[in-house]
Amino acid sequence: MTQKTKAKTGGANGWEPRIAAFLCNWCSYAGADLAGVSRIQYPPNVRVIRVPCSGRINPLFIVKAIQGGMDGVLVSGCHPGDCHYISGNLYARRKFALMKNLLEYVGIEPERVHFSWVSAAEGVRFAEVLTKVIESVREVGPATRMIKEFEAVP
Amino acid sequence: MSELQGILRREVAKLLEEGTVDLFVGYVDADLPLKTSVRFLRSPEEAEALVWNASCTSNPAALLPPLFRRPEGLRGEWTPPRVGILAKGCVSRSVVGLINARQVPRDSLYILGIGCDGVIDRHRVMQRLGVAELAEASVEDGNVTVRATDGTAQTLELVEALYAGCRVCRHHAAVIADATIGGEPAPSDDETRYADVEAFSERSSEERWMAFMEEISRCVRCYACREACPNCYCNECFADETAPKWIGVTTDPADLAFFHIGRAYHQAGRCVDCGACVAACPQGIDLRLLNQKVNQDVAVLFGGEASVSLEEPEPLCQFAMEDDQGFMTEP
Amino acid sequence: MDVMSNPYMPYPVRIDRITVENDERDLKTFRLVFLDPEHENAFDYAPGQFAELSVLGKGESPIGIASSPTEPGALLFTVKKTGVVTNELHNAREGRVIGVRGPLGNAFPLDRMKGKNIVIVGGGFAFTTLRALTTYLLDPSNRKDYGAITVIYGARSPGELLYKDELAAWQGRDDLETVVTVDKGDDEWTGCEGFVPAILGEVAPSATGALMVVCGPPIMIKFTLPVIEQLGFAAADTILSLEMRMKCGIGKCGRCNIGSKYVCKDGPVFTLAELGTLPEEY
Amino acid sequence: MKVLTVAKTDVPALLEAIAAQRRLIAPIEDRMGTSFGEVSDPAAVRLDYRNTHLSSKEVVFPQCETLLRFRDDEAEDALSEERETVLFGVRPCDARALSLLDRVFTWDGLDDPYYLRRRQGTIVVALACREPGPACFCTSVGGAPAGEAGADVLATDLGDRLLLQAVRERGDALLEDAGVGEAASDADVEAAKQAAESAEALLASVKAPTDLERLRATFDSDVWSELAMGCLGCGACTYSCPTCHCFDITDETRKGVGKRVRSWDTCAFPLFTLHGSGHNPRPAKDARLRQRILHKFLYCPENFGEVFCVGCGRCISNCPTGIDLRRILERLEQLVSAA
Repeated sequence: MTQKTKAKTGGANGWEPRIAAFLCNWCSYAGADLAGVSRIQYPPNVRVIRVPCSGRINPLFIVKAIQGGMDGVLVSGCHPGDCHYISGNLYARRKFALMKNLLEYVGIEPERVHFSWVSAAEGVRFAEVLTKVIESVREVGPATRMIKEFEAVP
Repeated sequence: MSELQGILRREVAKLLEEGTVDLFVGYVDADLPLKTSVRFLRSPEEAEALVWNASCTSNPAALLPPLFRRPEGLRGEWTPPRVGILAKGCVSRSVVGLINARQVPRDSLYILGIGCDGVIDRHRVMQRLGVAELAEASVEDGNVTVRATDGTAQTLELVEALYAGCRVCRHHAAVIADATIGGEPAPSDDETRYADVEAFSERSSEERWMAFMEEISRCVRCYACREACPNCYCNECFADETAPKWIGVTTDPADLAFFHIGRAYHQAGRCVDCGACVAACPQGIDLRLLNQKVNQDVAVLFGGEASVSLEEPEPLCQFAMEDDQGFMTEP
Repeated sequence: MDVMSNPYMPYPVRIDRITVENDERDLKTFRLVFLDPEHENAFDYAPGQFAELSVLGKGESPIGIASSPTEPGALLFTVKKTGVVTNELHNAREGRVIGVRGPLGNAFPLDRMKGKNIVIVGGGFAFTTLRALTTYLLDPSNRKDYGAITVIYGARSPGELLYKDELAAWQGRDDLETVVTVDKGDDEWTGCEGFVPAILGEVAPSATGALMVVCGPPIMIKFTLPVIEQLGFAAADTILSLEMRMKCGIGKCGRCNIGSKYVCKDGPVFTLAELGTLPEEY
Repeated sequence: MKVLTVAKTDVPALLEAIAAQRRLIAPIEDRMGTSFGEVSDPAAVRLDYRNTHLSSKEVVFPQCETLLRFRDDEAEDALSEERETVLFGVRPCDARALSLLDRVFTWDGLDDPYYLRRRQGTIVVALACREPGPACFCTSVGGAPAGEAGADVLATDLGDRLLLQAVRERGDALLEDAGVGEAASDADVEAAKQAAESAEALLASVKAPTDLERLRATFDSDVWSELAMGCLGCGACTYSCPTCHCFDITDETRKGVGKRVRSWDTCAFPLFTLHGSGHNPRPAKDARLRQRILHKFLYCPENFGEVFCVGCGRCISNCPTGIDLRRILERLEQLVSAA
């Protein structure tokens, strides 16, 4: 989808960022859940995808999400030392550092790609992280790089 | 060089003669300027064809994994072949990577290490000399000489003609070997290892995106880079998967970008900067610009270097509690 | 360009009815009705031919036509759920519009079959074009042109048999002999038990003045061919249908190339004698 | 048919006249040497090259081509009106390759409208070779450095001028229309003939197998696994080949809007023949290399009476591991003649 058509389908300000959030089942998803049951307000721009562990995230998911039209991606897992599978998040940390740098290097705006640690008890933190992510994506506007264009059809 | 070539031929003939290996993979002359062919030898007589020179650009380690896969449909006993490989520094590292990844068995390999002074990058020769073709070219006395259609000749110092990775190579000699021939050229202390990456990084995000897309827009999706790379041994590449379908098969810019980000990323902690992908690309895409970024990050962030030892796990197969996490988003 | 002159343009068709064929629910028969009657007229086919079923956004899949031209009004395709396109078809509902591109390939040699006894041997899910052939031969306007018809059809289990109602109807007719067998029956199964090659050997149709048509999974073909030879059928009188990966369906894209033949254009129907001249790459 | 000479200094004017009403595609220098591209500046056109590193087939058979566009369940074909195109300065091997592609795309009356629309709108001006490249072997596979197959005009570099010989009606009309140049003398035509002969003398002869019956018998030979040992299984050879024409058809879609695209594909990839069931008729790279070679040197001769190789040598110079088609052919010929 191009910037133009997006603007047309957007909200009052013309466009609202869309965020894909990959959350680990044991910590961050529970954190998001807690934010919900605690009635902590956070922006509704996020589509949550629950995964067993941040180590499960194939970094290509991030690229795919952006290519698929998401304006930003958040990956969140357990704090170091808290991984349900002991070290999944620590392997993941290396992978994410490299992917974030590579994407920035080839010119995908770094404002779109975020990683965070959120525990099951950190509902507030989850809302804060997400708010920050959305602000950051808002700064760079709708994603246009990596998006496939289609000609007009019947 | 020719003396070393003689030793190489004798050594390999002996290996085949004595049955130390069933097969030996090395380089033979190709009928084209500044090119060699990879050849698998079976008999001692064939060793006479082996060459060793600055045009030995391919990384024959890429051809090893299929040799150790049991032939499809075969029943009963099967013994993998014993394979000898001529290994300059980078090739030996690729072999280490393959052994570490359980793609080739150490026991079935005979690694004949050879000291390497670097190999020629044909595209670079063309660019540096401003010539459109390498119809006639040769290496003499430390110079690459290219003759044009009108008979005029141009020369370039061999060191200037080398693949960028060779000019900053730290592993001219094999990191593991069953035997070694040739000298051991000193490792480069060149600090410009990541110069291209740093120069590229200094440009704006927009400029980098444009430059990246411009560079890869030449891609024809032939996958020569992938197939020429010893690291790309996956049974099914993400680029070929249909469920999930990561990318289309077209040359749409979005497909090309995804492929090249994915390819470079999958080199993380594994690329040995051998230049095989760069030499293989029929379109002259500067794949090193991407590979080296990942290599630099692995070196800087994790202090690691891919495939230098059979004992040390590869950089992405380990972690440290204190790994950098400055990139993470804090509220 | 008109849809009828561009070989890459599918005809739009509506899924009129979906029938689940087997217990595993991975075989469904789709009854497809052309949106434009003119397209139906243009879609002039014969048993043995196939078509590309097209789901826009997913791709195309080459499927043998299970209906006979003697059943106008719709096309039948029995589709196994295996890949992206067939999965989408299996998830589709009645009423959805998809595309059909064809007819493609050659047909069973109907003219050559005239005046001959016909033995039809099928296994598993490969029975689709054999259903088309049998239905065609049984049509009142055609039946008199052909001699005795013997159909031998087998599947792994009773639940895996295609077209169960029709098989039952055929078994009740006296103008053809229908033998249905399963590898292993269940409590309710009262029919034949045994592998197709063995049953074929028992039924032992005469090769005199007869043609053999056989379609089935590779393993069945492998064990059936020796029986066919034993029964005295010449290679030139044994007719098979090949499966290959295909894309264009019109002999261009190279995918189904075997030797100098393109299965999509020169096949899928070949005699065993013809196959003998091709490299074994299928 | 017109036979003209155009002074080298007038070539830009000739190109300009041609480009006035048409798309002009010609060799232009780029980072990899010389490539075909749409010409915006006639001065940038190179006629002193040996060969381009990719072939000119892209002009009539693009790497990716939209067959149809769709929204939800409704499709329309994407056949577009093509501007008349002049492909100027292709080597005779590439021109001949177009005439071979024509055979495939019109085979048995099964016309491919997408190919034909481009091909019929393309006028080919071939440029005779004076100095063959190091991997060239056209004369060994039925071509010639000044061959006319597939060309509408044959151009020869005579030093200070180009000789332009119309060899088909379309070429004649093109030269008439361009209105640049003067009638050539017999001496010019003679000079071109001489040049062709001396170029031919420079070409090495490769002994390729021609006995189809015996070549067929190599199918089960071990020679294929021997030849394929160094093969990586990439598509560099087939994608740079001017006669390779295999393709894939895939759907690209986004929210119900999309297109059906055909893209180059190659028998070198395992996926090419992989069945949905998991069965692969050509599971190993020796079978795939054999397919590539036999398709060109056995199956096509059986179907079209012509070898589908024009001897351009691109597969040789582009092979990452230095596999040399000439050596493969010689090895096969050895085997065939020993049989």
